[in-house]
Order: sequence, then C-alpha cells, then structure tokens
Amino acid sequence: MFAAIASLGAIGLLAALALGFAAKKFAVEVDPRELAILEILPGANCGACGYPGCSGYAKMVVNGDKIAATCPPGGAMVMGKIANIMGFAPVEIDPQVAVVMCQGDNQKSKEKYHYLGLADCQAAQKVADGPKQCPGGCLGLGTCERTCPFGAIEMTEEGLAVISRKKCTGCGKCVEACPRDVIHMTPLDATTHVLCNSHDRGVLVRKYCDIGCIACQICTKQVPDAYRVEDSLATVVYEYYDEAPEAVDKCPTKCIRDFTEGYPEGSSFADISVPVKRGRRAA
Amino acid sequence: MARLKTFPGGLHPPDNKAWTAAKAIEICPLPEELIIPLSQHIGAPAEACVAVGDKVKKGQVVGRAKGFVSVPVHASTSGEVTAIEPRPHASGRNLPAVVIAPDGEDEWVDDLAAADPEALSVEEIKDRLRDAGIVGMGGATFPAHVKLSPPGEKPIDTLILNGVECEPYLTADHRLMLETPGKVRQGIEILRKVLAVDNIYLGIEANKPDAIAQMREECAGSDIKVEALEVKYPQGAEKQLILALTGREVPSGGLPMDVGVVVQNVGTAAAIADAVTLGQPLIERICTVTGSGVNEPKNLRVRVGTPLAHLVEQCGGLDGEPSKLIMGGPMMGMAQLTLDVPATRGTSGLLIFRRGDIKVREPGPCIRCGRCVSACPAGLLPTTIAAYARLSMFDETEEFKAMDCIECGCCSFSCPSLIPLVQTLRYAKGAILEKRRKMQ
Amino acid sequence: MNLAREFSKGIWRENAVFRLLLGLCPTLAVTTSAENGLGMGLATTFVLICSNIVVSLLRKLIPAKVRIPAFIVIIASFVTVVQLGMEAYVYDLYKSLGIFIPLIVVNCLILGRAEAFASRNNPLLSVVDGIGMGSGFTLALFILGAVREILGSGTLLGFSLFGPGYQPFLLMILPPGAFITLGFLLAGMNRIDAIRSVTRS
Amino acid sequence: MSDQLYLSSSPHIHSGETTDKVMRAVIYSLLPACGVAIYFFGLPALMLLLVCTVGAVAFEALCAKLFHSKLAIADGSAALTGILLALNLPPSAPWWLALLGAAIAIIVGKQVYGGLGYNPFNPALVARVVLLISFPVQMTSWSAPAPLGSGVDALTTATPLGEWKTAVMLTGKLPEGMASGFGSYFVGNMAGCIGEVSAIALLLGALYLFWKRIITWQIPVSFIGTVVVVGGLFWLSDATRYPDPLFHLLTGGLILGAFFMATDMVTSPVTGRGMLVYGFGCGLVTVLIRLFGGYPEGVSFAILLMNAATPLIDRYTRPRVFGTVAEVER
Repeated sequence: MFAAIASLGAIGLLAALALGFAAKKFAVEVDPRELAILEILPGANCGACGYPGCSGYAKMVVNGDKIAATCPPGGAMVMGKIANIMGFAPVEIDPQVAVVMCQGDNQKSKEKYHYLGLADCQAAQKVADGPKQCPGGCLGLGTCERTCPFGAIEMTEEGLAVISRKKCTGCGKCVEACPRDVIHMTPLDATTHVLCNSHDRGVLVRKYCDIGCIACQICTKQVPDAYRVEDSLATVVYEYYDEAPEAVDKCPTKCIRDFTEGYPEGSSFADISVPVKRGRRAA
Repeated sequence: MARLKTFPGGLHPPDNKAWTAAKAIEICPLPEELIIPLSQHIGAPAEACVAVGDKVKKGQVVGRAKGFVSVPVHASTSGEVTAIEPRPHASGRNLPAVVIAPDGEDEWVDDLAAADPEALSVEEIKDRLRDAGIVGMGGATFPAHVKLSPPGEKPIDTLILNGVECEPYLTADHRLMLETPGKVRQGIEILRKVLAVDNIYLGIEANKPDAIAQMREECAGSDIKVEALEVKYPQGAEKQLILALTGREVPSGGLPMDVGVVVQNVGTAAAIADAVTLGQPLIERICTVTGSGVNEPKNLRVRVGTPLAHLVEQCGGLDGEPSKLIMGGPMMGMAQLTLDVPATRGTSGLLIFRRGDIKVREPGPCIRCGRCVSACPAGLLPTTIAAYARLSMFDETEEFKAMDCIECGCCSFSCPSLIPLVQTLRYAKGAILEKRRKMQ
Repeated sequence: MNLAREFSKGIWRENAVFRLLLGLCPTLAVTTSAENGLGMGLATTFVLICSNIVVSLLRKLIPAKVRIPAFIVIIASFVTVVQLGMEAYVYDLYKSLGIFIPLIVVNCLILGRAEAFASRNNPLLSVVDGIGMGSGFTLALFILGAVREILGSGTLLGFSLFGPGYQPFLLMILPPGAFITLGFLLAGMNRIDAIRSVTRS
Repeated sequence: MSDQLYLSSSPHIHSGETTDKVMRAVIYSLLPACGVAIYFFGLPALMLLLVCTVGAVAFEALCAKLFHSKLAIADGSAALTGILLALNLPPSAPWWLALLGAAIAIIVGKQVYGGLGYNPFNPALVARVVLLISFPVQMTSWSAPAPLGSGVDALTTATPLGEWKTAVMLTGKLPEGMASGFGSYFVGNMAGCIGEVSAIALLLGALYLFWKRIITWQIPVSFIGTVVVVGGLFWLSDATRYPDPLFHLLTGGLILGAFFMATDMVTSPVTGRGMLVYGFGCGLVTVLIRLFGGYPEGVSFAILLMNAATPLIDRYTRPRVFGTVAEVER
C-alpha cells in the first residue's frame, strides 16, 4: 500500500518537474484571436475572400489594422463575430447568391452538334464553342457542380445546373468555373430574375430556345425602372427588384421568373422539384 | 536488313491511305466564292488591308502581318472583295475573313519578283518567306521565317525535312514528293542556305517506297540523307522524328532548336521554293479529301479560301449522310461544324465519316490495362494524369509532366474504356498554363 | 431534455465505434464472441464513468498544461481496479480478454471523453455522458461480437444456433473478419442515416 | 446539317478494342481449361462453374441495384471473376461454398471498392483465400480425377504439392516416386483445383491471350522464371528435400496464376518494368510459401501480396518522360 503511494507519488513529482520545465522552455506564443476566428469561419477553404484558405483569412484579419475582405460564405453573422473578437466596427456585407441565368435544358434548347468526349463544360466549350446553339446557355455537363465547395449545385435530369439558395453562400467559385458565364451573382433579396444569358437577337433565340429572352421590351414597358434591355437581353435592375414581379406574367417566353412567394424546396428556379443525378458523368 | 529508325512508344492505326495514295493530284477549279480567313497561322491574325468592292489580283496581299510572329495573307485568285466579315472558321467560331468573288481571269499581280536564290542574302530570303506568308504546312502553321531565325545562342547544325505523313488517310505529302520532287529539292537547298547547315535528313515512312525512291533519285549525289522510317504513329511528330533520325532528344519543355535542329515539312519546302524563286505567295496547297463519306476520294491542289463543300463537290459529292467532318488527319485533326469552312494553309486533308461509322459509346472506368502507357511516345502515364485532372488536382498533373504531352492521340485511340484521355490531358495543360499565368 | 440528449448521443449520433471510430483496438481484437464484446464493453464503461466523474470533479483544479498526464493517471487507476476486480470474479473472461484489459488505459474513447466532455461539464452531465457513451460502446462491441460469433462459430453466447451441420465461417473470428464486419456495420448505419434524412426532408 | 454531326476533340478514330471485348477474350481463353475440368472431374466441375458464374453475375447486379450504379454486367468482368473463382476451387467443393465465394469475390473483393477498375486485389483470389482460411476442410479435400466415362468413383487424395509437403513435414525427405508422372500432370490428370490441373489447356488459352495482345510477356515470364530459378536453386542445394523446378512448374496453380490471375490488368502494374518486378515478387513469395510456409500452395497468397505492392511498384517504375534525363522520383 505504502509502496504504491510512494512510488506513484515520486514518479508524479519527477514527471511534474519535467513538465513544468518543458512548459517554460518550449512555450510558443499564438495569437488566441487567430484561433478564435478560425473556429468561427465556415472552414470550406473556398478562397472567396481572396486569401489562401480560412487560415490565411484569419491571419490577415489578425495582422491587419482593418478587415480588408469579407467572408461571403460566412455572411453577416460571421463578420459580426469577427468584428467582435477584433474590436472593429462590423463590416457591412450584402448577402449574395449565385443564380443560373438559363432555363434552356436539353429539352428546351437546341443542340449545335452532338458532343462526344470529356463530360466537362470547359472541355466541351473548346470544341467549336460548345454543343449548344445558344452561345450563352448552360451546357449542363456539371463543371460548376463539381466546383462548388458547399454542394449547393445539382444538375437536373435534363442537363441544367440548379443552385440551391439555401446552400449557396455566394463564394462565386461557380461563376469562375462556368466557361459560358451563365452564373451571375445576385442580391439575396432579389427574387425576380430574367433567366436567360443569350445576347443574340430575338429571331435567333426563338430558333434555338423555347424559353430564351427575345428582347421584346415588354418588361421595360411594363415596369420601366426594374428592367433594362441591353444588347438584346433583358436584365432586372436589382435596385428596384421589388417592382420587378409586375412584369412576370407579361413575358411572352416565360423567361422572367418570380419567387417572391418562396422558392421551390431545395432548388432555385427551374421547374424541377427533385434534381436527379445523371449516370453519365462517370467519366 | 537493318532495322528501320524509329522512336519508343506509338502504335499502328489502320492507315487507309490506299484510297488516295495512287491518285495523282488534281487541280481544284475555282469556287464561286473564296473565303480567306485573316487568321491562318499561329500568332497574331493579319489585318485586312483591302476594302469591300476593291478589285484584287491573285497573290495580292489582302491582310497585313501584325507583329513578328505573324504573316500576311493573300488573295488566291483575282476578283472583287465582296465582304470583310466573320465567317465560319476551322476553329469552330466565326472569325474575320476577306471574301472574294473570283472574276475567272485568275490574273497574277504584276510585281511578282522571280529571283535566283543563290544571289539573295539570307535576310532577303527570310523577308521573301514572310511576305509570301510561308507557314509550317504539316498542320501547326507556325510562321517559317520565325522558325528559321533561331536566337544566336542556339546554333543549328541539322535540318530535317518531314515527309513522314504518319496521320492515317492523308496522302498529300506523299503525292507532292512523288510528283514534284524537284520543288522539294529546291526548297531544301534554300533552307540549307538560310540555316547554313550541311547535315540534312529527309524522313519518310517506309509505307511510301515510291516516294522514297523518287526522293533518293532526286537527291542522288547530294549529301541529303533520305531515310526510310518505321511505319508507326506518331513518327511525324517533331520530337519523335528528331529522335529517330539523329538520336537527339529534345529536352522536356524545350524546342527542336535546343538540340540544334530545325524541322520543316516537305510541303513547306516546296512552298519555299515557289516563294523564293518565283516570288509566288502561299495561296494554294495539296489537300487529301477522303473518308467513307466521300464518293471519290482524291488529292486536290486547293486554293486557300476554297470552301470545303467545293472540295467535296470535286470528289463526287457526299456518299450518304456525313456524321463527322474532320479538317486534317483523324488523329490530330479538328472536327468541323460545317462545310462552309474554307481550306487554309494548314489544311492537309478533309476527312468525312459517314453516318454509322461513328459509334457512340459511354466511357467506362479505367481498368489499368496500361495500353496508354505503352503507346505514349512521350513516356507519360496518361491514365494517372487524367485521373488527377478529373479531380482538379492540377499540381499533380504538372508533377506527372502533363505539359510534355504532345497530344498525338495514341492514348485515347488505344483506351479500351474509351476514356477521352487526350482531351483530359489538354484540359489539364490549359489549367496548368492558367495557373502559371496567375502566378506571374 | 438535456440529460436524455447527453445519454442518447452515445448510442447512435456520436457512437464511439460507428461514428467517432474511437477505441478500435479492443473493438477489433476482442470481439471474437458476443460474450467477450460484452465483457470488454462493460469494463470500459465502468472505467469511463468513474474517470468522467473524477475528471469532472477535479476539472477546476487541474492546470490546463498538465491535464493529459493527470487524466491518464486517473484512468490508469480505475483500469487497474477493473483488472484486479475481473481477475477476482470473472477469471475466464479475464483470461480471454488478456492484454486488452490493461490496454483500456490508452483507449482513445476514455481519454477523449475526459478531454472533450468531463473536463468542461459538471459531474452530473459527465456521469450521464459516461453511461451513454459506455452503453453505445458496449452495444457496438456486443453486436460486432455477436455477428462474428454467429458466422464464425455458429453460436451466440455459447448456444449453438444452427445445429451440428453448420460449417463455421472461420474468417469471421480471425482478425480480417473484424474489419469486414465493422465495415459492413458502418455501411449499414450510414445507409439507415441516409434513408432517415431523406424521409425527414 | 450541323446538329446531326458529331464533334469531339481529336483523335477521331479508335482502335475498336473495348473493355467488354477484352473481358470476353479472357473468358474464351479459359474455355479449354473449363473443358478439361469438366472432362476430368465431371458434373461437380460443371456445377461449380455454373454456380460461380451465375452467382457472380447475380451479385454484381444486386450491388448495382443497391449502390444505384450503372448495371455493368454486360462488360463480362463479373462472369470472368466467377469463372476464375470456379477454376480455383477443389472439385469436391459444395455448391454453397461456390456461392459464398462468388458473393465474397464480387461484394468484398470488388464492389466495396467502387467496382471494376478500383479494386486493389484480384476479386477471385480474395474469395479463394477467404474460403481457404475459413473452410480449410472443404477447400483442401481433393478428389483424384475421374475422367468422364471411366466409371471410376471419385477418390479422395492429396495434391502433389500437398503430398510433398506432408512427406517433408513427417520425414524431411521427398516422397518415393515423386518424379514420375509429369506427362499426366501436363494434361491435367492429377488432384488439384479444377482449373489448375491441366497445363496444356491453360497454355492454349494463354497463347490465345498473347495472340490477342491482352497480356504481355513480362508478368508470366518473370513469375514462372523466378519460380523455376529460385525453386531450382533450392533443388540444387538439396535434391532430397526440395522438389525439382519442373514439379514446381506443373503442379499447383502456378500456370493458372501466372497467365490468368497475376496478369489481371486492374491489380497489376501498368508499365513493363513494373510488371517484371511484380512477376519477380510473385514468384519469390510463391516459392517461399511452398517450401517454408504452412500451406502447401502459395500462388494465391503471393499474387494478393503483390497486388498490395502494385501502387508502390507503379510509383517507382514510372516510365522515363521523353526529354528528361532521369525518371522523376517523388
């Protein structure tokens, strides 16, 4: 009994001395704020802030005298917390989401040719500018889906990218990845969009797409403030988005969509309720 | 018999050259409209220097060169400029072109300056080559005067003439060597003078014994070494050809001039002869029109700017409905959207497959059979690089030397899982270049 | 209720074996029969509960820098108690578990709970956490042991299930069988979760 | 017109060789061995072949359904796995053993890794080894061949390798009269797995594979070469204890393993040099297990062990990239 207590006590004492010595000798200074910020950040390392990963961003915030960039995925809440830790004034950010400005899936939009090869939009775009007649339409090969660090993009059965507004954090990775610039960043509040990305004249658009903007100007006549038609394509002026829904029913090709009443569950705009993965992306 | 010279890797696609190999070159008549793209070469596109409504003569400059790596483009017949506008181009886009309605006279410009190459200085010859718009006619269309002006620290001691024509189906260079060996010889002598080299090879694949015999006869008594090479694709790829003929290996990431070699296509040599001795610009070339979708495959002498549809007409029209149009050879050529695309200086062939010849099959998983590895003439692991590329791990693709891919197509050709390996590697190369650009 | 949640998380949501993949050494090594699994699980649970209580009680006294050695000492003490106890009362089980009883000291599960939970929460919550985590661990080991015993010996807790004609699937009671069984159980659990998340949404 | 055209990146032609053609060719190449198996071992062999093949295909389909992946039984890889597994079973194996083997091969050996092309180990061998470890009695009770029409009842006996091992274990000497009967070994008149007994049928199939360029010479040559050379060295050192190289060559699963199992594309190295190293490793481990291991036969274990080493071999035998001085080491 006594031997047990004595030996354990002696070993404990020796170990404690060694530990105390090591703690003094090898102590490393770490700014606790950096760790605290890193803990708050979403941790997707998406790079939307312009720094290499979340740790790069945290380092920048701690070392800078002001917050030089925002964390779009984190949004206002994370920015508020960071400002709290650092004692800065909260940084204003406009929450944004990405929207696929196209509804021309392979049922509604015509092919230019049959594409054979790597199932990737960027690769397909290099073969005679992509297999769709529409020069701006979604190619549907899922490059954005694979790029999205938050799993917010899914491809529909008919070959159209659909972005979940719930999951999208506005990091903008997909905008970079899309070779056709179909994906645009829009204010989170804006619920009405012209879902077309073709700058071709209306006659041409009618030929190759059932649901493209033909630049008929009806929307601008209806609500002059909220729409602008430039280069044969109507767009919503997002400063006046609350007026935009008035023109929705008037659009002859139904390419203006409004979801003020709420978005379809789990998806953004397309009329597809449950996006199903396609088998052929195996390659 | 001694073993024929060759390179490691490569494969033997069915060559299908018999369809046109014995057919003499025919002259393709004037089409109703010539579409002369301002971009027919690697480098800056030319700038139009005529206006709509202008009368032009054959050989007249219609587009001026912009910058050093650029060449002018010329009218390929006399007539009237009817439009300067974007037209379908081999790249699949609409690019600016000068459209000419021929007047039927086919009248040369007046100031063609014939000359004796012996009397010209090297610089004068290079100027003539540039003004004549001479580019590499094997398909790469790199301006010849640039290739012939290596920087001083890279001495050139060897000239290689590429008469290999390893692409299946094509017989344009074969017929050229057979029918106009003198022109080729003349071009070689001019190149000899420009580069001041005496070590000259002419490499021809052993499946063209008549061309080899013809060129040997032509070059008899000279120091030009006409070599028969093993029939293997891609024997005609620049680096592989240099290795086969000289035993030198162009270093990774390097150019032929790094090992003191300049390679020129035999077609280019013939064009050089015309440009220097007759002063004629490069306005026509030989093009093989072939494939299962053409009624009567032929070798044609084609003016630059002739729409492909016109070539097909000369070959008895389409046989059945086409399913694939390819400009160039089947291994490295570019698929075309329409026959409205004009032939350019680099159009060595037009290959048309009939409906049913193209089988559409889904790619499967890699079964690690290693066929791409043993076929790769660059010594790469195409399947590994492609796997990394699909995961967007481009640092790894770079480490596995994706940039050394010569895009010959051997891996995709041999892949039993039908994985588009070359396309994936090309994609990886694009991403690596993009990354390097960003780093700077 | 909070206590119920702390208890139930250990059974499914944060199950030590199937979710956190902690304590795999005993999990794979001793589960050749359901009885071994049960015994090991209970021994571990006992140590876990005791160490959680003590760590939780002492959490304000132990300096942060030396907390790991302190935890180890606490855990080791209880393991030694368990070892002596098992040797005294369940000698057969003690023999069949062998070296893996003293090895409970280095079971990540126990140290992990001490570090992640007990050192930050009050003794009551820590006890509940210990019971929940321990039950989950015991359950996992029991299931693993049961599957391996049924397939590998044709028995469950020593009772013959299929009669004498059964050809035992020996691989299942050999080490690879542990990995394969664990893999399939993990897959099954993920599958159930996936189905539940689909039906929920 | 253009919307009827196909466009793709170059190249525009293909060799025509596809995965399913490769698999089919390997299946054809195994037919002679299957025929000999049925001839020598009769209905049990036929039953094993059927159960394994049908079972493998069925489990493949089941997995495709469970994992929501594309049904890929048309590529023939599952059927091939089934046939190879059957050829690796003893003639007296019961039907449930074959079925269980098919399940292990397809589910544990292949599908859990992601299906064709992703499995690190040869699925048929995984199944064989699992069965061998789990059911040693059923997997090692051999019946002597009873050629069709011979009217002889199946007799339980030992394989030549087993006979040798037992003799050496007991007496430290080669059994009497072991050197005789190589001729009948060659055609397959000996005890063993149904597919490994007939060297001549296997070689016939192997020739077909060489002709079709499905397999290259590196793996079989270095595998068999190593076994013969290393086995021969031991024989030379002590001919009373170690069997001669020809015995090594003709008995057991060496020929089946070297030509059909080790050459499995998915689990062997991709470069020629890598294949040589891999074959050497297979050969060495085989001899060591045969001469010094607990089991009389080591081909399956050797191949599985080298399967595990394949990624490593691939890493160190990368081909020299054109224009670089030395190979790139990582």
